[in-house]
Amino acid sequence: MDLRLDVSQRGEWSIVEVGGEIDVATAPRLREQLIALVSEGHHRIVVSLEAVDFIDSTGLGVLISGLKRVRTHDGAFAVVCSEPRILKVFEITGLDTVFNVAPTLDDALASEG
Amino acid sequence: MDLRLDVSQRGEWSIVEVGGEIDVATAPRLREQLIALVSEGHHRIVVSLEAVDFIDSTGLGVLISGLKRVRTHDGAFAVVCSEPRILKVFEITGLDTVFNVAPTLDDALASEG
Amino acid sequence: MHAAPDPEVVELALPARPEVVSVARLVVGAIVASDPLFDDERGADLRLAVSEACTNAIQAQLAADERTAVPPVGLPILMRCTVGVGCIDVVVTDHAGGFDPSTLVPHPEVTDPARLEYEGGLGIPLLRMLTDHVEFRPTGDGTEVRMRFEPHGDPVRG
Amino acid sequence: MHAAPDPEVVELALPARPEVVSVARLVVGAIVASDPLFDDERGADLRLAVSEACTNAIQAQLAADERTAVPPVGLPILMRCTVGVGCIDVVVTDHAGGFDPSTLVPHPEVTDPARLEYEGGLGIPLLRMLTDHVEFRPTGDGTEVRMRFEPHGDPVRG
Ligand SMILES: Nc1ncnc2c1ncn2[C@@H]1O[C@H](COP(=O)(O)OP(=O)(O)O)[C@@H](O)[C@H]1O
Ligand SMILES: Nc1ncnc2c1ncn2[C@@H]1O[C@H](COP(=O)(O)OP(=O)(O)O)[C@@H](O)[C@H]1O
Repeated sequence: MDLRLDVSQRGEWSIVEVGGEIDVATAPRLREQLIALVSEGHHRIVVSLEAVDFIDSTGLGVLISGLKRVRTHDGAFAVVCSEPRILKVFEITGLDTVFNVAPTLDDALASEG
Repeated sequence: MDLRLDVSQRGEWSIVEVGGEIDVATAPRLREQLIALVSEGHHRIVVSLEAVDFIDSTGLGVLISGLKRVRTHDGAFAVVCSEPRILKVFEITGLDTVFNVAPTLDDALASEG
Repeated sequence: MHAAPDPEVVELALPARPEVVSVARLVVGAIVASDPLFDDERGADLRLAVSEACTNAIQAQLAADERTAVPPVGLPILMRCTVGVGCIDVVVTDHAGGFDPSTLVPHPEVTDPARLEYEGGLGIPLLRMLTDHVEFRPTGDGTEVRMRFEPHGDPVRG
Repeated sequence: MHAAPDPEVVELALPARPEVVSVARLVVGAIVASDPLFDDERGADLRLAVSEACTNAIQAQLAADERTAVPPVGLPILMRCTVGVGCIDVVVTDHAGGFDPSTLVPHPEVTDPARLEYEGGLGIPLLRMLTDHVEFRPTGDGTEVRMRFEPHGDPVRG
């Protein structure tokens, strides 16, 4: 229910700022947003989780699908996350080694993705 | 569970700032605080509900008992409340006419109580 | 919990302890918040009314447990919340022996100085004011408080 | 809901809809927050593990409902939370036909590029990591996921 999505453009990066809880009920909206961006030709995507209070395996799955999609276009994908509770979910699943997880938006934008 | 009580003195007024939820589980702590103040000789009491998210009939009962206690000592009792959700509970029970409900702490302190 | 199957029913069984009334508020608050017909103010009404009903059920259960010679059985309080078309129904059930709401003596008017003698007795009046319909039904061993809430004011599309 | 009487048990019955998983998180979050032995980080573990178990139960129930020729019966998902001495037990039950967790094929290592082929399958591994003990018990018509949580790290007195 409680998911906020805010999309903006900075240079060649599309920034998706997510707020609230990413779970089985809300993850489909994030998935559709990522699909829409890629199909519109945006292949460099940053997903900011700074305003996210909760993410579950469904949310992680949507991020994996986003990463896959931009890779097929030689794009870039980065995740912004500094909140320990959320970082922990990436760490214990090992996905912190799969994603480029940056502590700030600027770090993410400066990266290769 | 979630009740915060902060007691301070301003002139002859004792100020009890309450935060959180006043219900059947937490109201006893507020009741004890008010009893303690009166028994220590503090007969002018302001209870600020500015940080209160919820109050039920148990909470209202504790405020009534506080008002009664200070009255037996010719004291004064005021309630600070500006949040419409909380004010509504006073209004529909008619207790807004029983209590001196002030919109700010300064208004309460300036009152006769 | 052998709930009658209904895709829109949420049921909560709580131990008769004052500390858990906040859990009932959380649940009913989440349910009403997800119904776009109910605005925040009406949501607060629901939370308060359901809280009053659960508080009464828990207090009656604790009193009943104290009356029994055997150790308290700790029967749970049940809250059943059904999101209907244009209304939300909440039923709170206890096994606390029941009471007759018609015998409750109304308090003096709030303007009457004698009103201050009564610190309690505000729960059921609040229930009556905050619900669109409320009914106290005796069950075999306790009470079922059936409340109906309709959206008030301007609905907020969420 | 004919809950076995126990003063420390909270039970929640939810319709099999994705939107209500957040209600299960709210309830378990409130229960763990009121236990001073569990700090915020461990509370977050509980919320996530219980959420994963409820999500699986709901998805399995929805799939089972789709398989049946008759209109979906909408059997509820049950969550039962027991605060014990030094641990919290949560059982999530569904009527979705059951499955054999030992047949789940482990995914490639996260460092393997083929790992990206799998968007799902993280729920049960997370359950195993976040619980101190987890068991998947087949019931007559579904699954009972029994989870035990102990406090980790330095307890925070609340
Ligand atoms: N579920 C219940 N079971 C038994 N008695 C009840 C129940 N609900 C209310 N009562 C009785 O009705 C009285 C009035 O309730 P209420 O208006 O909520 O005020 P209060 O709880 O402050 O007394 C209670 O004191 C109690 O004796
Ligand atoms: N309660 C359940 N009832 C039936 N099948 C289940 C249940 N829980 C899990 N499963 C099966 O186990 C699989 C793996 O679950 P999980 O690790 O949570 O990943 P995902 O749900 O993303 O597939 C599910 O796809 C489902 O087939």
